[in-house]
Amino acid sequence: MIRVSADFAKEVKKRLGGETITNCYQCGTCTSSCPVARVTNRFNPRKLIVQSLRGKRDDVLTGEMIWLCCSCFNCQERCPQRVEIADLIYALRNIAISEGNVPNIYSEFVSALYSEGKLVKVAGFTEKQRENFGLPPLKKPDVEAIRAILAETSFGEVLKVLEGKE
Amino acid sequence: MKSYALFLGCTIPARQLNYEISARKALKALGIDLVDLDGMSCCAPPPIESVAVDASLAVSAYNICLAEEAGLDLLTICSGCFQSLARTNELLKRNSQLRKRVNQILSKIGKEFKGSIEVKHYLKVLHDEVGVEEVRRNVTKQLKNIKAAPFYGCHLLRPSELLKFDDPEKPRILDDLIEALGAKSIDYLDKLKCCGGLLRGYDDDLALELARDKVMKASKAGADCIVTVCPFCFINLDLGQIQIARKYNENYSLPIVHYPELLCLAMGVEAKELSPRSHRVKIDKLLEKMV
Amino acid sequence: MDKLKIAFYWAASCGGCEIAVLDINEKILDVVEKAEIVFWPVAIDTKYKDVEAMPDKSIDVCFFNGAIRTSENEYMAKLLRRKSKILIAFGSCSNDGCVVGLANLWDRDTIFRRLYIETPSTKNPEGVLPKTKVSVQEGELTLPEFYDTVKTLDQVVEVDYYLSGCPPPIPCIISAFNAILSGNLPPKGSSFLPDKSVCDECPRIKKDRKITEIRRIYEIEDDFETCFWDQGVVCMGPATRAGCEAQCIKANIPCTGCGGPGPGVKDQGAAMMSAVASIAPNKEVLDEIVDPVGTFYKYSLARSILRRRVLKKDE
Amino acid sequence: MKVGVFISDCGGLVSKVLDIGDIEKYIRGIDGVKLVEVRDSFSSGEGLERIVRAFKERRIDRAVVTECSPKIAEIRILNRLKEEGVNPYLVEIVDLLGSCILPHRSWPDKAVEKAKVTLLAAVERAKLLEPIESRRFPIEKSALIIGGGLAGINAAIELIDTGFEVTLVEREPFIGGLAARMVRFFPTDDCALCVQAPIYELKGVTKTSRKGLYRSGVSELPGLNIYTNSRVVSVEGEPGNFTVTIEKKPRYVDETKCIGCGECTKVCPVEVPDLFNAKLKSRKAIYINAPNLYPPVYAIDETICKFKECAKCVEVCPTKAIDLDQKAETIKLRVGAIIVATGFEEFNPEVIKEYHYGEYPDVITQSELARMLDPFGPTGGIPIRPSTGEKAKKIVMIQCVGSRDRRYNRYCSGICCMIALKHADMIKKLDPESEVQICYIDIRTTGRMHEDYYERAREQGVIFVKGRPTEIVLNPDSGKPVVIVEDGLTGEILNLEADLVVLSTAFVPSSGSKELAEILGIEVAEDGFFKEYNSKLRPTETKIRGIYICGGATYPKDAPTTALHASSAALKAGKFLRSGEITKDLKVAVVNEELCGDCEFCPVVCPYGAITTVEKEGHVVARVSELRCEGCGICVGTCPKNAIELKHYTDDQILAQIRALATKLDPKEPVVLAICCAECGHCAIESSGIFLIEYPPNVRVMKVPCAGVLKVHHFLEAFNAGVDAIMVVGCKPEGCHYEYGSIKAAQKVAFTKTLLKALGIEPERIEMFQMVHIEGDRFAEAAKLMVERASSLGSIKEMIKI
Repeated sequence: MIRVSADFAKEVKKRLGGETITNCYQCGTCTSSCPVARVTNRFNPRKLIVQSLRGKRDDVLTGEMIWLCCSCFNCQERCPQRVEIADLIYALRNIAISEGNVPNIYSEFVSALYSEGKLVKVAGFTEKQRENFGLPPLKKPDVEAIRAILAETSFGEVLKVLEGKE
Repeated sequence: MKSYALFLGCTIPARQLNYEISARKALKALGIDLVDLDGMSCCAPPPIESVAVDASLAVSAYNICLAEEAGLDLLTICSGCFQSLARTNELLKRNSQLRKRVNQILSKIGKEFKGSIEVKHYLKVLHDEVGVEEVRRNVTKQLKNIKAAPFYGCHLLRPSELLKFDDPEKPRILDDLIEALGAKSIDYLDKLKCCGGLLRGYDDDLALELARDKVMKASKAGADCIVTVCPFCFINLDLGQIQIARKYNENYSLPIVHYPELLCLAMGVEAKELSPRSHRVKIDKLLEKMV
Repeated sequence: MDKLKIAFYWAASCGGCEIAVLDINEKILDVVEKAEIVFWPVAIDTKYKDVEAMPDKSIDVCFFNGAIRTSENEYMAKLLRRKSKILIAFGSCSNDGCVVGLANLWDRDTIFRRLYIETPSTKNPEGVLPKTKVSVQEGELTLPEFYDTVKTLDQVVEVDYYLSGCPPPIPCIISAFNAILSGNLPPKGSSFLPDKSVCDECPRIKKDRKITEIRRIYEIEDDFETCFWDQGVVCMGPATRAGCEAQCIKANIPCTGCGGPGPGVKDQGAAMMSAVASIAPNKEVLDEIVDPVGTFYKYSLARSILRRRVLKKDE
Repeated sequence: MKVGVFISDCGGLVSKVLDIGDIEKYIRGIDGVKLVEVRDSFSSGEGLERIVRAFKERRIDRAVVTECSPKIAEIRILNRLKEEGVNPYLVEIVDLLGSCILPHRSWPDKAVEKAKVTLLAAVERAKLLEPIESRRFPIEKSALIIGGGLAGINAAIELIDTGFEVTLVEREPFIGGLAARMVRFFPTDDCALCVQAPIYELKGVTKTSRKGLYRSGVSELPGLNIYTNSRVVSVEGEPGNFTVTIEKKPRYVDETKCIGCGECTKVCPVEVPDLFNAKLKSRKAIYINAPNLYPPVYAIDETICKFKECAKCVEVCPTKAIDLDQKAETIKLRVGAIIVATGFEEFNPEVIKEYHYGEYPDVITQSELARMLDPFGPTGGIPIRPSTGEKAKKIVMIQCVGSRDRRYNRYCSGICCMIALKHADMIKKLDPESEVQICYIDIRTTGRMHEDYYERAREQGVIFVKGRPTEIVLNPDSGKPVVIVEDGLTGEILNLEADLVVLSTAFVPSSGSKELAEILGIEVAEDGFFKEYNSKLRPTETKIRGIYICGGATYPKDAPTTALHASSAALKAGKFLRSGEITKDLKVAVVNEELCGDCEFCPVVCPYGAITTVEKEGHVVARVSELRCEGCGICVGTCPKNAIELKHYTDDQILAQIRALATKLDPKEPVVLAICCAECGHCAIESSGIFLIEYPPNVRVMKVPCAGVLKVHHFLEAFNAGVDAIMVVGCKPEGCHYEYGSIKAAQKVAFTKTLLKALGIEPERIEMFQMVHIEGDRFAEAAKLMVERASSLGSIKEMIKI
């Protein structure tokens, strides 16, 4: 028997970015706005929301759907009920990651930001090239400050989750 | 002329020297002074928001604090950085509860978001502050033969309520700036649709499929190049074409150029000064057409 | 005819009211011509014992400023009451308690602790606090008792006339002197301030009376002519007795209420609270008022209806 | 002052529980009580006559009467006294059964005490009661109707039938409104113009005959005066006596001379797109929207006419009806009642840029499609592609364009589903081969025979796609619009290419509604439509007596509902006018001009616009309209100068009652004062008694008209008098009978809490409760809570005896 419940929607609604989930009345504007949904039926924002609203927590958090949003905000722009869909998907990803469901590329982002204070490392070769083209030397981020900030946020817990995985 | 704190971000200085060089040159020539501040970090874009929204807001706000301390408005080149920073800036200005929450985090390192500066994308500065006419006046080499397909990307325009860059459904800024160079800005189907760049790394095939759609539609409309303003659009459409050729056996060879590159060329800068090797799709055909 | 005998006294107050007496300028000459000042500690050398020696009701008029904070204040209030035919509560402190009265939000112990121990500039490692009696080699030193509660003058003795303000407005002082010198006095219990509210004297214009937010004075760009309330700034004018000719407002500062409750109003703070709670569209707007009690009862807490919670050890 | 107290035993019900003798003894001891009587009943027969005689013969000045079922008893007693010339406001009625017996059966001893104190309070209040006079205000027996659409015309006909003169003002040169453009009306597919026509009997014309607006003879209705091209610019005066100023713009054609021959248009050289016909054809500067509209005479569009430079029409007019020198006129008239029937209009979908309305010619709205479907319209009843003029074979409709959309209008416009279905049906009937696809979110067909349209559409092969399209693009190859939509039922994204895309747009308030509301002193709701006095039971009344609203002015409506609504408004207006005068007890707010001056807070808070300000001896003082004042006292609860009082609930009366109720007969028992509004608050308290729900007798109840009348100092005085805890019981904020009195009261309670806290007194001693009238159980719970609190916090007397 399939159990339907509003618990998950309530949980999402409490999170940063997830506040507007219950505005949704399933008109599908998001899906027809979505460039990804136009090329594949693996992603459908309307379905993602209805699954969340029905309480299919596991399906949502362990499925691939939440990772297929390309963050173009077209759905959010056009939603007649002002559901902040892209933000909502970030909120869902936040929950998934905090529970250990972390795609590889995201673990890379996490460690890059934590270790470098930036997402992309500048290669020595590039530094040389920059000099050749007369670009100023790159200023370095304050990694300690970034780490101090991250420790105060839920990012800190994600780091623990990732350590546990290793 | 006005000074801005330059926010370079992560990708451009590491991977797209063509963008950084041309942007610095063009903006300087048009009288905009760029200041490189110490300590600027990552803008905390969607990949970080996906991990922890609160962390993204806080890191993004941290960068804004640095500019606030310097008393300068922030200018971004990358659209991703623009979206992260401008959105955070606007959200925190509007929502006092959120601001409180973020400032609580920032207080640990002695910073406070005050809401005293603006975050701007250089296109807007060129359009509104320098002015289209001034850009036109600086053009020494009219790009008359070029049919350029402007590509705004997503993070310049949306969410429009917070970014307030241009009309999200009918933007004109990039079109106007292209036409200021004497080139023709062409319309093409799904002009405002996403290139799929952010799917790279999670699902490259899907990212490629979206890029292919984009390149195909621009080509079909007769474009000589696609003009981008975002490093991710650039990678997905430029490098993407090499991969498309491999995967679909389709060869578009459609040059992808960042707007400042076009601008520099129109102002008479030599192509070789602009790191032409940063392009995977050769731009020679485009350069030839300019003469 | 004998000259009128006049006394001035200064209880718990800042002393500004004493200065205000001199602000009547050349009018003072008329006063001196017709009156003799028999007691005025700030200006002439008379001692308490001189007053004690005077026959009862020998002073014609006593201007009493300051609230009743200590046993000394209370003693002098009672003494002067006995010696005076007419006792006038002079200034906001004696009328309504004024800023001194705001101390009723705390008790003596808290005040002493804060004042003599906790303030950053204080160095008092032994924690010495004022006492009413201290024995030293030379003998016993005494201080008046500091009460827990500040009272208005009329909460201690009967008052004949009221002349409020912080300090009292000059024209009202002049009209009080005129009335006294001419013997043409109003009924007992009257105020020498007019029976109007500050709004009646305020030159500002009402424009859009829909209040949507409450702002502090530094948060607005004042246009110098629109009513402060229309600009979302709290102004006590409506509930405050006039006479000041809206001096503060003319200097572009909202009224803070020193005239005390307007005619027909018993509790100034409560009256203004009712008004503000009614014109505010919602609770959020009300919450923007940082310190409602300090805002609405700046001058009148000591004479408010409930005054304060009584303290077991008090009197 | 001599007070008589009349205690009814209610047929033995009271004495069964309470010791009446003990109560009587106590009452006799109250200062001012000169007479106490106890009987079975005082609401009829001998009992009632005894009260009359007490006033007449024993010369009492005031009376306190206890009765059960107070409402009915009150009416009987007061009516009888009125007959005898005793002012009913001198009598205070107490319901001992409901207030002291039913809810306190378990505590008879304590109930006796509560009864004593309740009567003491009634006596103390009675001593201060003043007679209140009743006044008559005459009513002008005529009405103004603003708006000449379906609602306005229907209301006018009804009012005229009732026997009143009606002036109808229409801002367009022709009446008929939006409905005139809609071709046919569901649910019977009648011709829109006929439906609007009056139905009345004349020789040869039966009662059901309808022949279009003009030929039906609307102009011949006796007592109807129609001003077209006109606007109401100001309304002054009081209910029953409004002075209306109307500005009539020049038509430049004499309505009495023009015979509608149309010779003028033939020579007129100025041509513009015809907006009435969705720009599908053009019209001249001198024009008529449709020949069967009223008035059937031409009008000149002054924004484009070349006037004297041309004047060709003047020459050709056979009746010399054209007068290019016509000037605007100002008309002043006096009416007793006003009906607002300004209707609604189509939302302009241009702002939804992704639909490209106004940019792609083949994207139109439903009202534009309606013009195409009119057999006498610009395309002869055929839907076409405006870009090419060819017949549209494939039509896609999009529902909810601008409605149910938080960016534009949150509400459902209600009728757009039916309009789309009606048009789909017409298209299918015209040509079964044409394709119609409707993109919808939910189809809403509430109303008799409405679902039939949905069924019929499915039978006819109309395709329903459940989804809201994201955008319309232009196919570069075919040049046709393509609607991109997710089919929510299959999950596929469809590209629907069409000849014609029709937007079912939202309907929004007529432009100028806000300005008109301001002129009339009535309100518009958040959605911009006119606000009803009570959307459930008084849907055509406004806060101001004598001003009514109907039709689409309050919300988009279909024809049947509009007709119903118009009749209701006409009935209400007719009833009001027929009475000829308003008789009103002046239980209103009264300004003390000595104290009042220059703060102007009360006009802002009055929900009825009853307070204006006037200049008096250099000061601005408040003035209350006795007619408009509803007696809530919110102004009183606001006035920082105590300069405005509510008659029958003056500050002295309220305070006397509070102080009496604070009396502690048993010093050990806490006293809780419940001050309730006379609406839901009091009903909730009463209903706890009626439903036999008990609450502690420590709770003493007093009633004020609206909690908004209360002031912070009332609460402080209550504490000062020894009340240990206060509960203010008002209506739910959204259901307050005086708009927002309950909210204001809650805000005052909140401030009082802040003050108490600062003074070192527990803020929990005062609480605001907001409930609906049936929540007796909630009241009982609240009462228990407050009594428990008062007990545990201890006596307040100990805390404030400075």
